[in-house]
Amino acid sequence: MTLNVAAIRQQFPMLAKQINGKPIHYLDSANSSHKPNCVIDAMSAFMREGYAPIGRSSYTLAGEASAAYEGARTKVAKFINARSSREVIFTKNATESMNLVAQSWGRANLGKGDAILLTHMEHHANIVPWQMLAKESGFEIRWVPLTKDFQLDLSSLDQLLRGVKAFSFTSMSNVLGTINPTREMCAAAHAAGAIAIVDGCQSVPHMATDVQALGADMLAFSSHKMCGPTGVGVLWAREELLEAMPPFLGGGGMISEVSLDGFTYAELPHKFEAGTPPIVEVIGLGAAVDFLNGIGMNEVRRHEIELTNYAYHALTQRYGDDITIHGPTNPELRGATFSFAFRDVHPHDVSQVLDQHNVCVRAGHHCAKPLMRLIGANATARASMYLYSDESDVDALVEALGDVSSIF
Amino acid sequence: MTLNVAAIRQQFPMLAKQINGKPIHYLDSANSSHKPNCVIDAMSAFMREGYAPIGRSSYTLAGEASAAYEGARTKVAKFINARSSREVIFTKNATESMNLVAQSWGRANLGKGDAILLTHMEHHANIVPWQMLAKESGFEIRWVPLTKDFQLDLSSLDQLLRGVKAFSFTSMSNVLGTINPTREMCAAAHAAGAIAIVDGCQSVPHMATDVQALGADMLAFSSHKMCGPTGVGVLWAREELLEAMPPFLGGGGMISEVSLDGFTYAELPHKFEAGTPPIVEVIGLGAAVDFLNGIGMNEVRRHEIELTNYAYHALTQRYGDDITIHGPTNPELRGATFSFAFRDVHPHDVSQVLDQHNVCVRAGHHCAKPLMRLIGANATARASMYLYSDESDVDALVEALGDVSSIF
Amino acid sequence: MSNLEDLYREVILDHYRTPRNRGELPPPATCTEGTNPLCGDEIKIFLNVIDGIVQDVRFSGHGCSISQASASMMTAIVKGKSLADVRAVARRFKQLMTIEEDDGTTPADIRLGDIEALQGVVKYPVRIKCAVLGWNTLLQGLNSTDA
Amino acid sequence: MSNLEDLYREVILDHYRTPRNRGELPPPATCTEGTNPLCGDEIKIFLNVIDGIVQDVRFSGHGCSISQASASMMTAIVKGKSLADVRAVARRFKQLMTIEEDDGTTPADIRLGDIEALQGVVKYPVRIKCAVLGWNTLLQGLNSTDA
Ligand SMILES: Cc1ncc(COP(=O)(O)O)c(C=O)c1O
Ligand SMILES: Cc1ncc(COP(=O)(O)O)c(C=O)c1O
Repeated sequence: MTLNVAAIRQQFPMLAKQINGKPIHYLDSANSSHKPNCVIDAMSAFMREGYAPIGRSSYTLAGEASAAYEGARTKVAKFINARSSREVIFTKNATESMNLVAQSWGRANLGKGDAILLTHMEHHANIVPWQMLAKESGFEIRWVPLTKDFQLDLSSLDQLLRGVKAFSFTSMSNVLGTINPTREMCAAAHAAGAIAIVDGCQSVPHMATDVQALGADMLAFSSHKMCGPTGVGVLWAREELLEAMPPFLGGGGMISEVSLDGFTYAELPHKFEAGTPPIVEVIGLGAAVDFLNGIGMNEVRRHEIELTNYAYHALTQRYGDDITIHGPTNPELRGATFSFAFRDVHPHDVSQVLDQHNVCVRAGHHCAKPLMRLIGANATARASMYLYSDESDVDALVEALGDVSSIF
Repeated sequence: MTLNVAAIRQQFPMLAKQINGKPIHYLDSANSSHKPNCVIDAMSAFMREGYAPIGRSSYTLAGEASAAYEGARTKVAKFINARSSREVIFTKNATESMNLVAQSWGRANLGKGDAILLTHMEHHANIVPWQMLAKESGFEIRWVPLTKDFQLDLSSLDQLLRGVKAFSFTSMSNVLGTINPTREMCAAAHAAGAIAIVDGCQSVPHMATDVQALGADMLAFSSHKMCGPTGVGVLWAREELLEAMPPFLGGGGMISEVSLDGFTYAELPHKFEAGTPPIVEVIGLGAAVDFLNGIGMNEVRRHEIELTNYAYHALTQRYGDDITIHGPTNPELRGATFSFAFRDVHPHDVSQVLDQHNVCVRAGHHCAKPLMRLIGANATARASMYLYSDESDVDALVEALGDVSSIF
Repeated sequence: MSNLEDLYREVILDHYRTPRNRGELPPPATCTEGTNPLCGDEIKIFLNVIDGIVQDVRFSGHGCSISQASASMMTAIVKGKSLADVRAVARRFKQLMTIEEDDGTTPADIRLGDIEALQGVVKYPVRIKCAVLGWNTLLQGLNSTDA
Repeated sequence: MSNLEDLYREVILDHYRTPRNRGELPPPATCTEGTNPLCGDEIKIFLNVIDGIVQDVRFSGHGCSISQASASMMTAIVKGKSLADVRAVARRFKQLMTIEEDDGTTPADIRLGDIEALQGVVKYPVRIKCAVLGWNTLLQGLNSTDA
């Protein structure tokens, strides 16, 4: 194994948890990841020793808290190689980030006769905000279809992009594990005069991200999927775009001037951070970034490729045609997220039996109903791994599936 | 003293902090409060022993986490005497709550020819979201003026309310400390056919709240001002109103069905909670509610009245005309929040000198610029207290102000 | 896995494998749809009510063993019953699932029979929604029939 | 309070109490407004530039001792200077405030004089914004004069 997973696991208290005297096998990291001690401790320590409101008061404690908060912003900016930390907006989750994009950029730029391009493998967070706005503004939503092997079918991309103002797509499917050619897709968008908006929820936690190298215009992701706390998400966007966008939420902290007649807004990034931000959570996200940097995102990716390989073989060798994995077979082209059908057993029942073995997988539509319809399933079971996952988790999954066979 | 403040203080690790070998005197609780150990520990413990995504996965851990999250919702509902926990929506802060109201209820209900009523003592969070929408929708914003003694001038309320669809006002000023007659104002709104929206940010943490007794239609408040974590706020609204309102943010968790053609949304309260919510923070807020209930909100209020009395006398007796307190003089009509001018010294300089004595006050416009303009100040210094504040904090403030006199 | 036997009792698996009253009914029978947004399960309940009596009932859709078995058992018990009795059975069932309290108003002679086997679901709170999906959809159908 | 003496040096308090060049200038002088959203401070800088030389400069507005003293000292030093020199002084000042790095391009003969007294502000990071408010507003004014 590339990573010293045993040492990593020791830093995650949840992974030491036992239920009914047996260890848990957490295979739901695409949904949300566990938190290492350093993140939990950074949050507690800040609340015990450094807590103060930020950006508003000027006493020493408040100044130090503001500096810690802005320091975390710098860490996040570096983590994705943003040009400037002014380009990093803290939201409550990636979903808010996408709604911000739709309501601010979209409302200002999309009207009747305009079009945006999404793909069939989007998460609801990159579908519903656009549908809500389209209902009001009347622009068209187009869709990139899938190939039979669960990739995006980019053969007609140039045609689909014709007249499109924004191409918004996921860099990695949360259902199929498919990793999309983000750099090429950004380039195609630009060639067509569209901006490229990347839903990075599933890729940012699992591989190195360089927004400049990708050529993206915007990137949304969530802290809670990358070892960080809940309650904070990120929207990165190129400064010129953010400068031109109207504010999204109004309130304290985002204004420059307010009178009875109207308001003017503050500079970036504050313009988009109305109200008291998730101060403690941003500090926690900073600690998560430090933690991931300490391990190395390339090492994380390599580990997950190895584990993907291991899992793929273990599952198919044991179960053959009884298991159908919805997703690319080449581990280099996918993340460590496996959606599967097991014989004709309903995923809810699969997950129930697995749960009896402390194997935690998600069963459902994974917030990607249009994709599920394409797959032809109402639901799938999904096992998803992270830097702390190892062969024992895979083995437990394989073993427990045997029990599904014996009950159903 | 009504409360055993010494015992309470011991539960707040930040209050034991020293700077330069001397204790801190935190007088910025109207901005944000410190967190007791039980809240910090509840969050840590949950991340160490119970963390799992909620509402989506069905294994035991996820089920337990969902139950804990929903349990916190029930606690919050009881804390404000909501009819049902379906009426409690978790947001990221009170500012998001107000934006939700403006963008969802407002966008659906306000157009040209319509009017809403605000007051001159509103926080930007209850001004800017309406101004943003009014710029698009063209409705009128009216304002309740102030009396000379820093109360709302309700003498023409019925006239101001004529034709108004919503009366949105703060239950307590974060600058003046003024407590508004919320129940009477809700009744007046209803008599005029308007709904009553209450910004409860400053009252919910400091006194018992009963939304049914108040007759309010909506109430917004923030966790971080009531001993809870950052990253979570609350919108309570009557179920009929929430049912009729369109969703605000779109994404996972808030839908019932999504296809390429559109979506239908989920039931309350999930309809308004798009994306992964601040799970850990909601658990922390639940712990904060338990903590406050353990002390008793009526006792908190009584303590703050006593402390207000003490502070008022201490400040005016020592400094006479050198200090101008912007706010009602009767402690029964105000909270323990004092905005003041000290001679002609700029509030920033006042706060700087106080900071040298570890006395933490906020200097600035307190996100209430229209009110500041009425007061005739660009900024004030503000000392604000909470259940953990005591006479020693007031004494330190009074003492440190002497130093302001000697420098300026 | 001894514990799961509580959930997946033989009678439940039997109804799952060989569902009763699976299918559709043509108009004038009513059709009501229900979904479980959590897992994507969908169910349709077809109802033929004449003179206040459930003359016929069918269900279709997809779902897990619990939702399918529960719907199958439900159709078996409500067929031929008066609307009042159906409502009473539904209430008793929701009491079994611990989502309604027994306030003593459900007639004592209302028995659930086989359906009692679903009691094991209560230990798996996330599955309760599966078990009641068909029932809630039925009740919705009855309400619109009444109106 | 010994520490504060570092911040509130006598020369600063002097400029605060008796500001130089406080007031306004009529057109054709330009007027540029700056605000500090954090504390609500507002400043206006009036500039009269002829043949690339700052002929006259005034400031008005409200603010704390640091922002007022800094603006006062600024007007005193830039009056009569060429635009290039004003920019160089501004850069040097921002270096003093640690918000720009000394890249060696500022001419060595540019001296700040009295203004060095503001160095103490650096220890109070939240006050740096107060100290640079006037300067940033001045630079904004120069840029619009150039254009
Ligand atoms: C009266 C009032 N309303 C609204 C807010 C906004 O709260 P938050 O910043 O938590 O969104 C505050 C606090 O800053 C407040 O005092
Ligand atoms: C691809 C993708 N996009 C968006 C989201 C939404 O993220 P969040 O729920 O943190 O807002 C998720 C995760 O649920 C995801 O996997």
